[in-house]
Amino acid sequence: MNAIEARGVDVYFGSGAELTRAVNDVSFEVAQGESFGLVGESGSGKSTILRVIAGLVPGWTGEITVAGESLQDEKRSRAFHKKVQMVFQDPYASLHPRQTVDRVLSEAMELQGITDINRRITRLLNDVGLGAGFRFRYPHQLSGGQRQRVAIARALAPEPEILLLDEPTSALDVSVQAEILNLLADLRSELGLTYVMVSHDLGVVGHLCGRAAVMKDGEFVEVLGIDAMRRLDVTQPYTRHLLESSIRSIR
Amino acid sequence: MRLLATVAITLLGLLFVTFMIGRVMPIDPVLAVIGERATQQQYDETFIALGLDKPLIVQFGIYVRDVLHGDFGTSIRTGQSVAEDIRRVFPATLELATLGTLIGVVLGVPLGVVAAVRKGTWIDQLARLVGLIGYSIPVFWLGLVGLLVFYGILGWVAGPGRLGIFYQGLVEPITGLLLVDSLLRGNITVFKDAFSHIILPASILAYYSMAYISRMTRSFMLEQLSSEYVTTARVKGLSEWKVVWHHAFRNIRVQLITVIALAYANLLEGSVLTEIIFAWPGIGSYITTSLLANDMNSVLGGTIVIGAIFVGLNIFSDLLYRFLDPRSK
Amino acid sequence: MSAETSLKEWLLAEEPQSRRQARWGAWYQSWLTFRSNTLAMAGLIILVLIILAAIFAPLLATDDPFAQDLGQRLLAPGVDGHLLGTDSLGRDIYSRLLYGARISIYIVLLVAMVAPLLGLVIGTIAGYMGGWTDEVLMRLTDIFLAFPRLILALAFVAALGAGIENAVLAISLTAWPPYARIARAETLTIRSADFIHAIRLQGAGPIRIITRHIWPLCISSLMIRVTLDMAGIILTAAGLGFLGLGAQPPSPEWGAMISEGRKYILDYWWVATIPGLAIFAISLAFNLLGDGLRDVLDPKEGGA
Amino acid sequence: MTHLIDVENLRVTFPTRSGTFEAVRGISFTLGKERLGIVGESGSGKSMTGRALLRLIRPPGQITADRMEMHGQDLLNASEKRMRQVRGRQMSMIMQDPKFSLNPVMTVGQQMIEALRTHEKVSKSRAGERALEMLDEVAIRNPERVLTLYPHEVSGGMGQRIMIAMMLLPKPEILIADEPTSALDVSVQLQVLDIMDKLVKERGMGLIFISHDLNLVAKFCDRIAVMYAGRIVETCKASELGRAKHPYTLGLLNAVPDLEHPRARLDVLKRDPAWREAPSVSARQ
Amino acid sequence: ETPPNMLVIANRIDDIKTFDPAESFEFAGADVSRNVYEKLVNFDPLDLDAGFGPQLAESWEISEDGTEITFTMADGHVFASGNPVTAKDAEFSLRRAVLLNKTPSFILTQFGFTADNVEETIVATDDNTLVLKLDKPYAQSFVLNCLTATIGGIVDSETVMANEVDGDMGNEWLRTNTAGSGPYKVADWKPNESVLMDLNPNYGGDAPAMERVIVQHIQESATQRLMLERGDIDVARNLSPEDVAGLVDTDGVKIVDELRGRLMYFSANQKNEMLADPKVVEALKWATDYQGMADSFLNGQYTVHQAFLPLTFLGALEDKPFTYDMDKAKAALAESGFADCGPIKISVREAQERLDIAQSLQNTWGQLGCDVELIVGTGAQTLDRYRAREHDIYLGAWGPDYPDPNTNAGTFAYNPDNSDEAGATGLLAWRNAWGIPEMSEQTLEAVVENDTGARRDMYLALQKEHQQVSPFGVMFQQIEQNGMGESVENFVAGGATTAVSYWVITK
Ligand SMILES: Nc1ncnc2c1ncn2[C@@H]1O[C@H](COP(=O)(O)OP(=O)(O)OP(=O)(O)O)[C@@H](O)[C@H]1O
Ligand SMILES: Nc1ncnc2c1ncn2[C@@H]1O[C@H](COP(=O)(O)OP(=O)(O)OP(=O)(O)O)[C@@H](O)[C@H]1O
Ligand SMILES: [Mg+2]
Ligand SMILES: [Mg+2]
Repeated sequence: MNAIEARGVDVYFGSGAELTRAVNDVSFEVAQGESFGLVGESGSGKSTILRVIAGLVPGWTGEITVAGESLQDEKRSRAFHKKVQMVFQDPYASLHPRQTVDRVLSEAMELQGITDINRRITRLLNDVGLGAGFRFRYPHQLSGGQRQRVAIARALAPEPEILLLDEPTSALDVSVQAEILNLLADLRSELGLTYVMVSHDLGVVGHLCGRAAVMKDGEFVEVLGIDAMRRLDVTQPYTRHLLESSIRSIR
Repeated sequence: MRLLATVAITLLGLLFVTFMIGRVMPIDPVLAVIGERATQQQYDETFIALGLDKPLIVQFGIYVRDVLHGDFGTSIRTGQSVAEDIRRVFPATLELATLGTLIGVVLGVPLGVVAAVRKGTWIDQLARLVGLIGYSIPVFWLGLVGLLVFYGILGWVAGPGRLGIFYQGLVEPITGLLLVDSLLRGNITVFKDAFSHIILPASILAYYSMAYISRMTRSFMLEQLSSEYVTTARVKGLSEWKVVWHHAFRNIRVQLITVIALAYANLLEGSVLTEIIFAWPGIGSYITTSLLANDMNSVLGGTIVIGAIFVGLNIFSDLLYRFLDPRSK
Repeated sequence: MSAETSLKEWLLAEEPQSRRQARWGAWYQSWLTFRSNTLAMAGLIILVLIILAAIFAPLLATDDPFAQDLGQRLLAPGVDGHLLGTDSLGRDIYSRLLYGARISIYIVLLVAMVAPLLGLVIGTIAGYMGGWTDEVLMRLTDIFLAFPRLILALAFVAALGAGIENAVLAISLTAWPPYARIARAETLTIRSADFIHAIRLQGAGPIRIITRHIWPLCISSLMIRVTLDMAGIILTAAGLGFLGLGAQPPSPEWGAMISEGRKYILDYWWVATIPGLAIFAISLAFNLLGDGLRDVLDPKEGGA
Repeated sequence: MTHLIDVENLRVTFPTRSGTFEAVRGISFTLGKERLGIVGESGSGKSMTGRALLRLIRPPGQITADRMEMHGQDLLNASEKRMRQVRGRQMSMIMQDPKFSLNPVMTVGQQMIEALRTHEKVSKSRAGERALEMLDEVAIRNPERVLTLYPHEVSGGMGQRIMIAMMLLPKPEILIADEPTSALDVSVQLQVLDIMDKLVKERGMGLIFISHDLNLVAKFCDRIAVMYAGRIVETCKASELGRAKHPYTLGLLNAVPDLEHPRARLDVLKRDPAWREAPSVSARQ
Repeated sequence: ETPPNMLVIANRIDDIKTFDPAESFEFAGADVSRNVYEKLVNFDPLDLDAGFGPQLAESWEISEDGTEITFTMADGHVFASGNPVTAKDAEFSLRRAVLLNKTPSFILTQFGFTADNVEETIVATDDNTLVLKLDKPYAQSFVLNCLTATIGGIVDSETVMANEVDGDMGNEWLRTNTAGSGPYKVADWKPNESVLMDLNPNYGGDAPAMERVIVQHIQESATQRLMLERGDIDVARNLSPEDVAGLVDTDGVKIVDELRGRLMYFSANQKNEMLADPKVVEALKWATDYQGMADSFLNGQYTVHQAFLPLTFLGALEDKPFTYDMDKAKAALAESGFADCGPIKISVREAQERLDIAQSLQNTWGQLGCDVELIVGTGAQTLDRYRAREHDIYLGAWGPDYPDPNTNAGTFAYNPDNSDEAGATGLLAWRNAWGIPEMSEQTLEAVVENDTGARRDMYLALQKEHQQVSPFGVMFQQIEQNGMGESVENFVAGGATTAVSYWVITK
């Protein structure tokens, strides 16, 4: 069974003259345990797709099924929240500035009706490589990488099956990025998670994903395996351009 | 179109709230008309004459209809039409508030800018102190003391009222603003006298708006001065003057206009105490006295006028915002 | 000595060991920021003094604040053991001032309880819900905003009857719209923040989000506004007192005292001026405090 | 030979509640007609170094140095008036983020013309022409239209190019580019870098290029200084980056995931407290 | 400084609603009216004690049965419009007052005039003769005194009717305009701001020295004082005792005291069980510090007075049986059924001197053991409660409506039907739920007593009893202290009986 299936998803923003089509007839599926990447230039609609799945975008059309549950509009069931979680791009904006790590995690667990909170928090913090010492810190006492770990811990709190990752490392230094990417890779193998990850850094996508969709102007230009990417084995000129400039900028 | 609808709804709501307050007040409007000695029969007659026997909602409907025709009813306190009354008292307040705001802006804006540029220096502290005092002194106290010192002891300014007694009626009103009218009519003596009367209350009001305006200016400027584009301007080698006025200040114009409009609206409605102390026949004291005499027609009329001005100023600053800020287009 | 250092260390610990320590530590950090602001500290000290004066009024007062002595009226400060003189009914101004502090603080507390709370509720609901809820609530706010404030307060007082509670209620009812606006603006920016999305993804409902996540963030800016407005509120209450609609005699409310004393301002200046100074002091204290709080709670305006 | 810039023991300090904070802790370097890259992780003091050169640290921040010279002239104690002549004309800086670095209420044209006319007595129309030429040089299509736009009406990539054009307009001898491409897309990034490269080569300016991307800097610059916690921990020729020894530099190099050379695990920096305390390496030549 | 031919007065005039004599019933309005409208009979400002004398009527005769008065009109009185004053105008004015039936109309209708009978009862038989037919043989002084009230002002019938709208008999027009034969006419009125009076060009009497009179509305006493000190005004009419004291030694300024008719009293609602106990009220009367107040915050502006007729009125009682005597008060209270005195609410309107008095009462009654609370409200609010008989204690002021003893007797000592249904809201006795059938009889008898000496004695007796048994505690009579420039002469505020007269003033 596929973890995620999307058919003909369209998203419009604004109205009248300002109407923009952010996502244009997008279809894809992600298998259980797979790691799926979304790449493309800024504004191509990558984040929007994740947000549609998460229920953060009103008024989209098309069909999406997540773990067998068909999604509608912005409404999401309790079960959905237990299965699907998201990590955001900016670790500085994704933690409540007035809440300690402890509070963030325990509220997430409370909402899922999880008992035994104390022990689990300790374990979660260990899982994301923070240790119990960070439990009672406020976000401003944490570095960007540490915050992103907290955000991941929060996403893991309900023990989800699917993680939506929206550029989880693009706000971080390369050195910190490496730590987070390693962590994500470890978690996936340990917990058997399904990832959908957005990034504009092909290196990052290549590191973590098996398959990726290339987006431009809200459309999927091409969906291809990472190996094919490496080989520059592509059909669309846009994909080729993207791959070339990315490789050139690094070397 | 949407804007118009919003304004209409706001004003109607304003009317409704005022009307209801007037009607639920446990004081009797009839008594305000007939006074202490009236008999029950006189009372009943007036009760019906004022339309108080009709259901509330009907009374409100009638009132709205009349207002739409520009008829605010008759003031039971002055016996004149409320529209007439307002036409008489409003210019007085307008003149006072306008001059007050002008002085407040002329002093407050530069003070705020300088305080922001020289943050932490003595001038900043001075501005802060001036502002704090402005925020903290009761206006009625300052007014009385001002009158005592500048009029009573020093005799630098004329006393209460808008105009010396002998000058009254010398200038045929055009706008109702004495300073403007006297100039338009070329009567310098009247202008001088009117100015001498207005300057003290206007300065006292100005002090309060200056305190507010300078404080807001300072905080807006601080925000701009710490922004990247100001650093960019410095990188270009611009002089400090240009950095401050051409770059930073340009960016706060819109916010500043909103603040000034608000300060202005506040003076228009909030000069009640000053008006009372300076025997200034303005709309604030008009509404207050009417209220105390339970003359609801006057209160309603005055409130609508002030509310409308408030809404008008809001729209005005909105429009200016669109005009001045390229981002809003 | 070691106890003190260890307390400090405990408070400033990089890695707090318990919720309590984390919370106290956070408070302590803010306190340190606040303490370094001299003017704000001055404000706080004045305020604390006023509060102490209010609490210990019975101990500090030299006379019964209500005891009249028509033979001892309008005495100058210092005469006959009346530290700040006497008023027109021969009451000791110093003692009245002390008891008046209670009323001022009462006013402050009452308004601070009502207006910002009302504004907070309305503003955050409007901001978070959006749509027609927002539309309706904001129209309501506009209406009350467009209303002449003092006049609305006057009308309320006239309707409810003169008296300090009604005056305060009236002021609160007129004071909430700006708070609602602030809260709404704040909510609009917060609502689309990722941490709100995150908690929504955890399955939290609107009520929880508003009360647990949005309110704590709005409160600081509201608190700043409230402290800065406090002076205005005290002055409005005093203004109502001046117009005779605030606190009622023989209450030693400061505004009412000025109002009573204004008749004598030309010959017995202290009768009106001393309560005037008291109002000035408390407003000043609140203003200084508000400025300081802004530096502490709202780094974007204060910082270097 | 006198260097374009010669800095010795530069420090930037900020007073904070818990004592003074040293953002830059005694670094030394020189700049000739070359491209010097400054790399380091976030917060390592790169931007502060750049700003210190132009004396743009706002009080209460403080700059101290044993020497801070340009063409042998002291900058540290120069008058503010003198600094204004230096800024823009002799030394200029491209800011990190075009979105915040352009004045939102002035058109692109106004800002560019102002940059030029501050230093050169030219007529407005002549300045306009020069601005057009310059925009053309940074590969902006339809420059006439762009001159009349407001900053919010241009995209990030365009904004960055406008910044570059604006700063190069008065022909400075030294340009400091503070992460000029980090806010941009990969494809736009390349374009911008190409343009800068071309201009620097043609005009023979001294360039200080600030970035956190070691690979990028290595490709683009002649010389590299690696900063860590306000100090320079290593300096080398760009071509010799492969021979870098400092574990921090190596760590940065290996932390980057690479599409072409997949690894199961990325190397993670193990920060050694000793790095922080080690004396600053001089990048003087 | 003010010009020699102009009189500038600072006064509180925000109570002016109308100048129409048929309607005007406020102090500031009366001040204007007296200088604009002449009456059939009137007071000489320079000799108020002489009582009424001829003005528009040069003489009058009473019929045998005492129910018909015939006035003969005097020559030489001319309205501002130039029309001569005739008996027709007088007929028109008095009928008009009855027909319009405004608040003060009772002053005339108490003689039996009604809208239905004015055609027969108020008749000008020719241009020179006016006949009034009364329903009873009232005391002559009573009738004529009433005609000196504002409502007795004679208006220019031609001018007024020319301005009639919808059968209002010119009421609308006369609210803001004047049409009288008095020395002045109103040239301009800005409510809450000023009244400007100019000479009536056709005035028949001696030309007044003041060609223009301006009354400016100045609320604050301190402000009035400053203006007076600076010479910006000639007369300040609302000076506080302290400001008066401050002005006494000022050069070029003098203070003129004048006894006015206004009384300050408290009254106890008889619906309140405790207050209905006469001993409780007596205790309260003993526990009031009359002299203390008069010597302190009321200093110079009120004199202790304890009877319902103001001094200078016919039959005014000068006795002051009550003093501040705590022992007597306590004794009286002990005798009552309420020895420990319950809570008392004093209704008082927001005005400084009343608040001061109320606070003093609160203080001294408090010493009796009473728990006194002040209920302060606007004038309308407190009055509303008073008329609804919902107060405990009302602290009020009362000014006579016309210069005859009946004006006060008829309200303090007259309440034939005390039922709620009677709704006699105009009567103070009714408002306090004080039913007094016998005393009401006596009051009625006094108005028809034509022998002045006998009438005086009747009122003296009435007041003596009233003083002791009534729930009214009359405390003070007002002394108006006007500050004015030293050169201002003949400023007469009107004594206890009438209003100010500008035409005799010189400076
Ligand atoms: N709430 C919104 N209202 C209006 N337009 C929106 C909204 N959110 C996104 N858009 C528009 O939708 C398009 C796609 O946005 P999206 O955030 O999905 O891009 P992205 O591929 O994630 O880009 P980036 O790499 O910059 O994050 C953009 O043109 C954006 O401007
Ligand atoms: N006004 C200030 N007060 C105190 N510390 C400051 C101030 N401005 C900057 N800093 C500190 O100085 C240090 C160096 O900052 P700088 O901006 O130079 O870093 P950077 O290397 O440019 O990082 P990035 O790659 O994130 O731009 C940082 O730790 C920063 O927190
Ligand atoms: Mg995105
Ligand atoms: Mg930087």
